[in-house]
Amino acid sequence: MSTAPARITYREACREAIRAAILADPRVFLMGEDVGRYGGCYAVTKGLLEELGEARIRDTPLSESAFVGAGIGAAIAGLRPIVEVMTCNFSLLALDQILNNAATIPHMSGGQFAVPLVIRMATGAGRQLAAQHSHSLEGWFAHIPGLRILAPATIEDARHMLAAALADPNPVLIFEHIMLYNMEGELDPAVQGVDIASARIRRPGHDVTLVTYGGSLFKTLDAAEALAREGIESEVIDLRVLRPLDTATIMQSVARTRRVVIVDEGWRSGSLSAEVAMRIMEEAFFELDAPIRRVCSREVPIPYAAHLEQAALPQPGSIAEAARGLARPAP
Amino acid sequence: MSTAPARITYREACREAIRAAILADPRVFLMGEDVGRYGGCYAVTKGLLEELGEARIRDTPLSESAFVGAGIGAAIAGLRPIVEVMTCNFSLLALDQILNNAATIPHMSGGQFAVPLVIRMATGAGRQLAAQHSHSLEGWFAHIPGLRILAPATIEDARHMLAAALADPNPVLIFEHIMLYNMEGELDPAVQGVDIASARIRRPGHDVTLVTYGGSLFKTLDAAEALAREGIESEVIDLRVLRPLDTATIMQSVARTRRVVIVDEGWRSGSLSAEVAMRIMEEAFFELDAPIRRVCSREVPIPYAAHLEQAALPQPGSIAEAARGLARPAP
Amino acid sequence: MSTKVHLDRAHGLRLLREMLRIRRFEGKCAELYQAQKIRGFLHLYDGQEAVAVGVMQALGPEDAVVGTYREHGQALARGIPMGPLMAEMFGMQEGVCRGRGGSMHIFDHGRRFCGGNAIVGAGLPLALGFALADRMQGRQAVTACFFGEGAADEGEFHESMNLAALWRLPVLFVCENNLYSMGTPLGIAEAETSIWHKAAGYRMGGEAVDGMDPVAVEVAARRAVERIRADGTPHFLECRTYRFRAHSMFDAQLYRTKEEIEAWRAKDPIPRLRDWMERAGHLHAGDMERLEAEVEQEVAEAVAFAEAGTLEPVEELERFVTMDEVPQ
Amino acid sequence: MSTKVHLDRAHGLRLLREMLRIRRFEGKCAELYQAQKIRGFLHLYDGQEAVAVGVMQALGPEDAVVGTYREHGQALARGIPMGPLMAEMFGMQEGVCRGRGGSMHIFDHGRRFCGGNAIVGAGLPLALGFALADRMQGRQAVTACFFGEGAADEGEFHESMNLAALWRLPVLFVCENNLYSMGTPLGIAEAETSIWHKAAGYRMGGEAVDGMDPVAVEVAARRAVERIRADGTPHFLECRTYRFRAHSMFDAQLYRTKEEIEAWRAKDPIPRLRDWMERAGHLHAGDMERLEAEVEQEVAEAVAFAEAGTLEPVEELERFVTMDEVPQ
Ligand SMILES: Cc1ncc(C[n+]2csc(CCOP(=O)(O)OP(=O)(O)O)c2C)c(N)n1
Ligand SMILES: Cc1ncc(C[n+]2csc(CCOP(=O)(O)OP(=O)(O)O)c2C)c(N)n1
Ligand SMILES: [Mg+2]
Ligand SMILES: [Mg+2]
Repeated sequence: MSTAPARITYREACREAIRAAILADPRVFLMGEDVGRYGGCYAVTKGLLEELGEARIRDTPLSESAFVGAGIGAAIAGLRPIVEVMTCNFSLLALDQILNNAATIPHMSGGQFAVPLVIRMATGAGRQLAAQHSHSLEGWFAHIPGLRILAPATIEDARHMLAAALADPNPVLIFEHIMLYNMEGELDPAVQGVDIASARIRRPGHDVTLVTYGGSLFKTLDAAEALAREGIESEVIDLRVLRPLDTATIMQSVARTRRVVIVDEGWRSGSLSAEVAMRIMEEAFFELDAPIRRVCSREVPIPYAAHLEQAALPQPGSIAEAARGLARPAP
Repeated sequence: MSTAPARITYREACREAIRAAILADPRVFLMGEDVGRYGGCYAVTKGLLEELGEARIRDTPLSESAFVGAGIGAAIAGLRPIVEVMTCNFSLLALDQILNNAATIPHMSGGQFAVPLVIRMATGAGRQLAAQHSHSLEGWFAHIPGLRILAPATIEDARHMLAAALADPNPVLIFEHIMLYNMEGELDPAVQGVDIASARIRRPGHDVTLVTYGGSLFKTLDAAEALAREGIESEVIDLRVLRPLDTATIMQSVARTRRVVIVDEGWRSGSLSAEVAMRIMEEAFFELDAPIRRVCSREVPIPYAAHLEQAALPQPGSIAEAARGLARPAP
Repeated sequence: MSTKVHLDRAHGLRLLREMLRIRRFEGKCAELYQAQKIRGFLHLYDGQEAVAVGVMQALGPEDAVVGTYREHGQALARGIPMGPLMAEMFGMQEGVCRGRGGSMHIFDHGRRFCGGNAIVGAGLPLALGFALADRMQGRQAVTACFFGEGAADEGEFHESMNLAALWRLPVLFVCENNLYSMGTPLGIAEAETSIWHKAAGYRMGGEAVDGMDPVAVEVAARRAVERIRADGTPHFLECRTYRFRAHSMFDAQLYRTKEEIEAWRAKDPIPRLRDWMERAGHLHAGDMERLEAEVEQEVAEAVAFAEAGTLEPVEELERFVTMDEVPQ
Repeated sequence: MSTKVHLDRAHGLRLLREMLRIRRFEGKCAELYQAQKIRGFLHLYDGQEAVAVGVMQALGPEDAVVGTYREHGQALARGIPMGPLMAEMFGMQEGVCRGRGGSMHIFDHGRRFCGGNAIVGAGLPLALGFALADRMQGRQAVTACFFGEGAADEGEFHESMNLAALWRLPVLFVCENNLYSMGTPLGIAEAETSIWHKAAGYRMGGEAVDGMDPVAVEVAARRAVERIRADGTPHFLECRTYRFRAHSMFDAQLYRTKEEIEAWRAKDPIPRLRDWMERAGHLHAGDMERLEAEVEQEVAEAVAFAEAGTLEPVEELERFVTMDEVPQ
């Protein structure tokens, strides 16, 4: 293995993660719609069927409930399935299995059965796929006890979170933002794994804390750059793990900056941003110098037209604007 | 019609609401599992099939997705269906139809089609029905733009919200808490209808605001009584409408009491309580004398054993305790 | 209306024109996609034209249609004008859905065209609802519900077929079996690959028809619609067809061979009908050229209409998230 | 194992005892429900005993079972001891699931009994997963998946049947057709009321069997399991049966007549097998009394076990929401 950092796309990182997991453990396999012959809706799994064979790369019928449920059963019975639900937009069809079986059986059985299952799905808007194909449901899924919810935003996380997820004895859902697949970057070969418990500070700062995750991370970093040019230094936290939340990292940052903006592509009402804000209120209320703000998606089915779609989503401009209002409070 | 207040159960109020709606408008009908011959899982619809006939009281197969979707189509095509999803525990099987069709088609079609549909379901825990039959998902549904979410807690609301919901050109979901069906009380015949837009103050007070809804209302009122005996006067707000939230009523109360406890039977993380708190932070941060607290369900699949189930749910004791901590802050 | 199709010159020209309109419209769409005028997912109907055109002949304005996400053909054949359709794909407010739906979400209230649905199988329950409403309100209408053979894998298919048969709802189920769902061949997705046989499992009448022949489709559809109107029971039509192009604009088609595509291209419904009409003496010299020119003109005007479109003001973004009234 | 059932004295007594254990256990449950020792939903298997008892004869310890929410009979016949089962219904930590599951959620890791599932139809996909895991790990095991005929309305049934047939998964589908789903008679819920015919729609073998006869069920189950082990393909068994009591403890049974119930009671599998054995000379004087006494004793001990149970400490409420390791 070369020690020079390799340039690689997020998509390739996802693929390599799957490939490596399957090669490393005979119990691991991938199943989902069009993961094999087609190579994956977002070309993540291209070539894997040829390399790994039909037993390990399984094309399923369009039957989200049945194959997610089969993944749960297979996990209980000793395998380590990676189930791909093509996009989170279709995950609603499998939600009963996820909530009422995967998330419930370990507790309800009194700890007799674990469900060591990984479910991957694409999430998010930005490609003009319109209302039924642009949901961001990861924050919503984070409401469900028993699940671990991951949102890899970096190439490193895309490459390494899967192995950690497979090692977890619990059902783990991984949400990959569709706008990240083409992102290219370097992967440090010295990093052999990542944790799936902690948030990470992606940019240090002391004036305001910007909390985000997934596809919004880079918009937030862009906003931070713009703010820096105006002399406002923001600290950017990538949650990475949406359930359970790593509140310690958030509280430490809040203690430093005393101001918070939360950026979340979910619809505003009832989004994860509200939970993060409430946790801060519960644990660090008296540290706050100003009310927490949030930048979320507008509460609309995401429209097809580009200008409307973009208007519906968090943007570097709106993020910077929210931070500016906080960091320089009106006199 | 008599003008004396009649004693009636919540269940009877629900039944009378359905009956009256069907008698009043030929476009209205009820469909769902076991609403006819069986008389409804919670006996709400007993006798209606005999009185109103098979065309208006329709027993469906166990096909939540198909009959909810059929309700959506029928609403679009001119009817005013009331669809009963027996309990919210089964609503996950119909969630795709609710989110991707009912909530989306009006906007996505550019306003060409409305979906004047009402979906009723039972919700909540308290009867030892265990993990798969004890969900409180109403707050979670309140994340979805395009829906109106109602939680009738009183007999009056149980009796009158349905008519208002049917008059709404949008999909309305009504959640009836299973612990309320046996509740008996008086129905004022002078009240001929209720709004489905506003929250209500169910008990005035000035020391602390307790915000709640649905099955938790009475636990909260009990807590308020206990607090009153200690000299703490709490104002109890019944949200009634979980989406869109009537924040004005909340903010007015907060301005008076400056302290808030939110009581919500949903699992704590990502529950509606977080959204309510965040709204208060956004609109009334500087009015708050103390961090908002919340009393929610513990983050577990609800267990069967009575003592564990009760330990998992908000209780008058835990509510009073939270309010006490706020209203009498540690010195 | 008779189930006999009198394939006279006028009717034949109509079928030809309708298919050609779809073919040329979509050819232009593909170009415009490359030119980035159209974005998002774009699924072409290329090859399947005989299905929508054949079925729509059997429907009147009182009937309803529920389409798929591969619905340009269904929409055009249903009579939605090309200009607003193209404008929709340009994301313009002059589009049928104000530019909010795009290619996958065409709706037309006046023509009772209810999607454009991008969730596979999710249109079937809607069709039941239309049929139920028509039935309960005493209308004789039929709802035609289009879906790909991939939708037959989904649980909603099963639930909907059962409910339609059980409640005797006036639905014409039109399965467009093009042998693939994305890159998954039928045999990899379904244990029983004869889709229309599934109807029998619900005691519903059904049949398979050559989906590359608009006349065959029309005959079958007319017969079915007539029966549905008469006795109210649903009917199932499996149209065996093929898409000549990729699933969407992002598909390298690794899952099928060039030879297979060529073999199906030989059954292209447009030249096939043209040749038949020629042989039958229904097609006169210059007819094809005139048709092509007229269609080209129509497409050009649609593009011009779309190009001249305007963007919905961002201030209207939240309009219609909830409705103030039910449109009549 | 042979598909021939040698109904000798020993085997006959075993079947009788197993059915009696279920019957008496549940009779006691009903009493204890009235006494409020058992709470929540309680669905009795009364009348259906021949199904679980018959099917379980065909399974070995390496096989797996997925049950319904009406699963006391399935659990007992699978060998889950009565004491922990009763303690579960008392909500005691000595229960099979520490009192967390109650009547609808019996699990037993050692016996590969995976629910007790209260979402109608939701067990079917789990069964596919068990079968897939066994197959991929080279085990010869079969998964028996129980469900009511009401589950056949659900989309998950369709998806699961297709996937099982398509992937040739070693699943024995056991449909307990008791003619009602809650208060809805079969004919009101399904267009095709012969459930086993549905299997053919997925090219899966299937058959109907008299579900009031444990021997008939056993014979059919043994034959099916043997075939599944041999060629790996799934099989469908519709067991025609009846529940003598209400759907649950909250059911006034307005939807069926006393006469219908009486007619089915005449087919009660317990007296039926008893009489047959008597006629065949397999049942000796005093056998029945001894059996009854033994079962009564077992039930009494189970109740005593449950009564002596203790409550899980509230501090453990959050234990196992997430697991620290995968139990082996
Ligand atoms: C419920 C659901 N699952 C998956 C998808 C992704 N998807 C889009 S099109 C398609 C294939 C559908 O095949 P078919 O129904 O045969 O229609 P065709 O594309 O052949 O017209 C898939 C899997 C989806 N849109 N909806
Ligand atoms: C998905 C779902 N819908 C509805 C219910 C409510 N429910 C509980 S039992 C039952 C009837 C099931 O009938 P059947 O499958 O025939 O089993 P049986 O009760 O006859 O054993 C219903 C509708 C449920 N538990 N799950
Ligand atoms: Mg197809
Ligand atoms: Mg039944």
